[in-house]
Amino acid sequence: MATLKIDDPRVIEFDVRTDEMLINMGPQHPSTHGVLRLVLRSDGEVVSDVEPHLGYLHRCAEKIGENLTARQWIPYTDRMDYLAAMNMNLGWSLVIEKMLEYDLPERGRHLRVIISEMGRIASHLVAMGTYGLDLGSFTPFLYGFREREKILNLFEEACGARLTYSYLTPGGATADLPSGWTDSCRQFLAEFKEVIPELHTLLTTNSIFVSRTAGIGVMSAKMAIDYGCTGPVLRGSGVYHDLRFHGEERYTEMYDGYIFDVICADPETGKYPESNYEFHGDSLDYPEIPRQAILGDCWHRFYVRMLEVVQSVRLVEQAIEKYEATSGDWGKPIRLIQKLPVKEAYMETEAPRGQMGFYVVGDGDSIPWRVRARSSSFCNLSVTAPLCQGILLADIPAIVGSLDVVMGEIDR
Amino acid sequence: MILIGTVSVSWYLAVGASLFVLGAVCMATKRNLLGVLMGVELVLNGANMNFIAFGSKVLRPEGSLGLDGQLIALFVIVLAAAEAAVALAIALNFYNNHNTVDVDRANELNG
Amino acid sequence: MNLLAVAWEYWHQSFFILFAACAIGFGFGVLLSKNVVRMAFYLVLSLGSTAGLFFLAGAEFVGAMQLMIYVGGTLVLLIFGVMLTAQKDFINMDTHTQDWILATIVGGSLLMVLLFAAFGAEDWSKPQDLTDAKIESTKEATPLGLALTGIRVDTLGDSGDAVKQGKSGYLMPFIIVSVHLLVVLIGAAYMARTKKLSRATDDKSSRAKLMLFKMEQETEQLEEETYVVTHRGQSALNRTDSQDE
Amino acid sequence: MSDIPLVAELRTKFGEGIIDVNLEAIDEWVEVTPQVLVEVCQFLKQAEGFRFDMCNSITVVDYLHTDPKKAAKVDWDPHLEVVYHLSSIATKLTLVLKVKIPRWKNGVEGDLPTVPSVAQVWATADWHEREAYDLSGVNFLGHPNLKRILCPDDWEGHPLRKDYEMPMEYHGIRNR
Amino acid sequence: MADFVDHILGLNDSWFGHIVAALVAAVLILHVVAVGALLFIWMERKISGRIQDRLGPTRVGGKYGWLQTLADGLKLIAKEDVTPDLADKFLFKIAPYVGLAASYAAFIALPFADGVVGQHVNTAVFFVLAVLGLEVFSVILAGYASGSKWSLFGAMREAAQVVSYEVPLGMCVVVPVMICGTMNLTTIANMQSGFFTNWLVFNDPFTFMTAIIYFTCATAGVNRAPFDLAEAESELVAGFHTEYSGLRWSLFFMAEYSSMFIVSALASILFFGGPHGPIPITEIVPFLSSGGLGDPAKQAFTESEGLLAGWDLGLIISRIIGVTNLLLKGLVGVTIMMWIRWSFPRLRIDQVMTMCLKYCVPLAAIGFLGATAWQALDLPTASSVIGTPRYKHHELWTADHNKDGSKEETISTPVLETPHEDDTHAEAKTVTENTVPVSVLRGGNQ
Repeated sequence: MATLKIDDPRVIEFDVRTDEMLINMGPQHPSTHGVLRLVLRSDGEVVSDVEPHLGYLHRCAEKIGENLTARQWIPYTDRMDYLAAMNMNLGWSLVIEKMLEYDLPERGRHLRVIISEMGRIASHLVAMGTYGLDLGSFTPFLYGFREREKILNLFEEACGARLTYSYLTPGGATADLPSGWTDSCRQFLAEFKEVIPELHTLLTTNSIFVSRTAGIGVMSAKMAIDYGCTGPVLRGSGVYHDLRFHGEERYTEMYDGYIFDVICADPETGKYPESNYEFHGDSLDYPEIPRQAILGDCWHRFYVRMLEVVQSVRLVEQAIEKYEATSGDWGKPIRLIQKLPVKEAYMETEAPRGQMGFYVVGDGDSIPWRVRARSSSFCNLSVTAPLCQGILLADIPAIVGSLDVVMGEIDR
Repeated sequence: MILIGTVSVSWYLAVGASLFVLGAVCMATKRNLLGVLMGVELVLNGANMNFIAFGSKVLRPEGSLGLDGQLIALFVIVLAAAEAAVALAIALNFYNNHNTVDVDRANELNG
Repeated sequence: MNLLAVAWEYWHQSFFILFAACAIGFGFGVLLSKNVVRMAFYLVLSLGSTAGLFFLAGAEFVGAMQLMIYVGGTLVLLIFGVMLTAQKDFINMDTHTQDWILATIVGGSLLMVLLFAAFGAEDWSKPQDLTDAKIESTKEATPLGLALTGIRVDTLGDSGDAVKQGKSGYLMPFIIVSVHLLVVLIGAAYMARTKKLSRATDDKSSRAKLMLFKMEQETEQLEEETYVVTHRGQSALNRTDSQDE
Repeated sequence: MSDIPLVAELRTKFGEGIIDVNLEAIDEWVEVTPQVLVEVCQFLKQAEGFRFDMCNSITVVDYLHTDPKKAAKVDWDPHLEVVYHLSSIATKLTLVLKVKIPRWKNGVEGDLPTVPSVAQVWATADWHEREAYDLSGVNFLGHPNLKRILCPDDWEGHPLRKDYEMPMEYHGIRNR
Repeated sequence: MADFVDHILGLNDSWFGHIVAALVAAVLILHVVAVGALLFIWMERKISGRIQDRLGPTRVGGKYGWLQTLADGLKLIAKEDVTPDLADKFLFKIAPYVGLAASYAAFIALPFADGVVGQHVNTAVFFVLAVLGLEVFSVILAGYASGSKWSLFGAMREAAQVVSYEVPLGMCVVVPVMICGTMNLTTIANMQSGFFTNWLVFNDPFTFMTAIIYFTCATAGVNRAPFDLAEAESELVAGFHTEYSGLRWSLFFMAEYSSMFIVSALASILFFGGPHGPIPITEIVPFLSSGGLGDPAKQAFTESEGLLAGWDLGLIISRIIGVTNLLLKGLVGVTIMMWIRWSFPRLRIDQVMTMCLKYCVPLAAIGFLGATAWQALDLPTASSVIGTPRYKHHELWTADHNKDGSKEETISTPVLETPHEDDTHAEAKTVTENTVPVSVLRGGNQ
């Protein structure tokens, strides 16, 4: 950074002299998601730099992974991103199946698409609710959770749990979907389609929400990739990268035959792909982008999440038809003490918050030699320091909220 | 409750005078720059009291200043606001450059 | 019972004593308290009670004006100044004893002279008949407003020539004061800002960083690579012959 | 072996820096010597046809059998492996880089082995390397501020090491 | 009222009568504040519940949970009043009382119906605004006295916001004062009696705009809804009243709710006809219309004959209808504020400031200029087009007034004539040539 001489003409005059102070935001601050501690250097209004402190929720799940067999470690993956536990289980199951070259029956594949996309909807609803809470409006939080409760009821019917499911295991799922589940799921989707425009009016097109988020925390595509951001945070900056489309063979074959589009603005035109999907009668026309929103700011990240929910609804509808068309074995879980070959495998899946990677090194025994979980929020959070330079104190919750971080996943 | 007879102009003058003196003493003794400013405010209010006393028809129905008293009081209030703004600007400027508000230490004339 | 009844007829007098006691009492509070924030608060109460005295003297408009402009505006400004400067050792600054003795002597004598003058003049202390009806009738808001705009409605009938036409209003001073206020406030705002960099933190202070951060952003041209891709990702190593399938 | 375009380019550019290429593994990987690691990474990031601009994760695998019986059966001697998973947004390709380093610096217990840091190449490596240093005890040379990220700053030992002993108590709190 | 008490106790004009009269008025107003706060807290929970698609309190005291506020109150009273050791004890304790006193004092000059007002203050509007301005001191003192830098931030921010929003608030209030020619709230309310087109809000497009701006600035001045920076939980952990707990904290809330009510009551008096409903029941129903508006004889409380002088039932009922009318309008205003609070996120401090300086002040200025032009050019207003006859006062300052020195202005007979047809100053012509034909609309003899 160029050093600043006193008589440098570019020196901007300051108003009344204020002393810099170190302010602790967290770890139990209401607006930081979970136990994140931000040490701010600020003079009261303008924050000069932010340093996140992690590790308050660190349980060293990777060390425990070295003493448990593959299926025994599933409950630990639930507790990483506890708002989208289904997608975590999916990631771990796929890595083990990749290692064992285990192929999943057709019905199991469609079951996994239904469950992971429903998990994505539930997680994005929480993201929207907490972001509204950060900016001071309490109502979206309750609207989001009202819908999420319905999804949790469906999950409870399927696997008995409401938060940490351990439902998708290596080899398929612990149990098949109960009869009648798909009908209640269709009914939920029908109701949910009415609510989505309501959620948009609540926050997305709300003029105060736009003035609080548009143009704040702008992150260029190059910076997003450099800091390893993935998922809605990356696509919010206009990078066309979605693992469901561009992921590994074994993961993308799960989505074979499904029609859905990747929500990402085209960097030149800044336009999002048209929603040609017919949606409860009239096609849901996405709310248009406000004037002051710049590609890569908080508003776009939030907007990408809201549109992804529509795509997930579309996916689940198709998956239900495909699931009901198939019958028979839905993919029973592998044996508890399944021996792992002396190999290693790394697999990333598109979790709601970004790319969740699992790396397994086997040594012939049923207990893996080394287990590693690459968390998406870990990299997304690393962007706060450069983004939060020289902003106002009130913008910090806006930026951290738009990154939608979950501490369980970061601290593992 | 002593009987001071009806409230007359001289009582208002007495209150005005005491406020005036309080303000003057406060200006003299306070070491904090802002304390001096507060003294000035008290002095101005003392003066206002006299204007209102002479100008009020209640206290002196005949021969009173009439509306002039109150008008001048209005002008005093407005100008006091302006004066306070300038005085505070000087005080903050002084605080920022010399890092102190102590009146005794303000002896150099520069900066 | 009768004596008290008589005394109470002059409620005007009792309220006067109440407000006067508040004004002078809190005035002393300002004088004696060491903590500058307490001084500010006592000043607010003292000026509030003087506003009460103005109401009692029938000057309603000036009383409300005092409450709003003086207490609500000037003293808020003063308290802002107090808040910004009252750090650590500047809050309690007690004065030296010899200043006190000197000040009380001079002040006391000045007070005696003034009180003597106040009560000396016979014309000023003539008791008036202060029944309720009298208070009600003095409504001057409108004449006051008109006087400011130049038409002296209340002195219409007086004999003096200029006064007769009611033209001796206060239009000129009214305009001068408004322009004066404008100039003063702009000057004060200009003077209040600090010219130099905040010394405490040199170039690491937040505003300096903000400035540099913005400069860097413009200079560093972000080369936008377009990331439009067709085929699926797979390991780079197992592609044998041509680059793209 | 050398007919794969990427490996051919790497060989021509870095010669014996590239130790071996394993194609039979599920995820093919390239092993590289620590000295030449940073140049390889820079090359991979700018290489025209590949452009690995995202470093997905940096993992440290500790190869050490604590009980002698198993140690005898295994053909490798105790060492650490730093595994870099790279991927490219532009060309949607993935690659695994490996660097083998001794468990302790020139055999002295307690001295952390060193690997040059790639934080200058990818900004995300900054936090990944701090976590690797914190949990597995690898000293990354040239890292901007290498200090613990997950464990408390005054924690001794590196939990993910195979021979790690949990301290009896930490600040008066009994651990075991 | 005082004489009514004397009448019962057989004393003549005793001091006891005066005190009882004052007490009755004070307690009545206290009820409006206390019961109002109770009601508003319950309303806030119910309305926020409805907005968020849930029920709100339903268990405490019956189906609608209307005892919920009592439960809150008991809880708050039971809580221990903690004073942080860093705090400046005296200021810390006195801050909430300053806030409550300020917002309570404003009720003195607020007329609930034609004659039902605490104290006839000729400059009532100015007085209410001045007293509301004092509330900022309680915030500053609370912030400073709590000792912690968090609450100091909150206090400084809010003080800056409240002080800067007083400017547009003052400018918006000047418009109705200018149209009615007087600052006396009772007269302004009486001017809007009759059909609702007489309301000032429909007077001309500029006053309509000013009414909206007034309401926004009032919400900001009272620190509610999108402007409530002080308790921005997400950043500064409940702003200036972080350190307060128990009864003191509830006093802050009481002050906030009572100033919310005053501001919306003021809005309804200035723009929405105050005690006069959309359909003038008191004028239509012959039985009730015995009490002419603004007639000095028919004033309540402070006047000599007193409210229940001749047991004029019609007068009493029309006053009661007026009071309920105003309370309902105040309630509607408060509901709108709560409605806004639960559906909008919060603004940043600099956005609040820019909104004040860049939007509210210029718009208020335009409103003011427009309304003046509309009056000066005498363009058709809603009441002149389809208005029903309304109370019209007329202030005349002529030379002969001052000759007898008794300053008895001619009381313009409060006859209801349609405006603008007597603009020829009929009376003025007969007066001597040194009359200053200043036709200034002035209230009756209050």
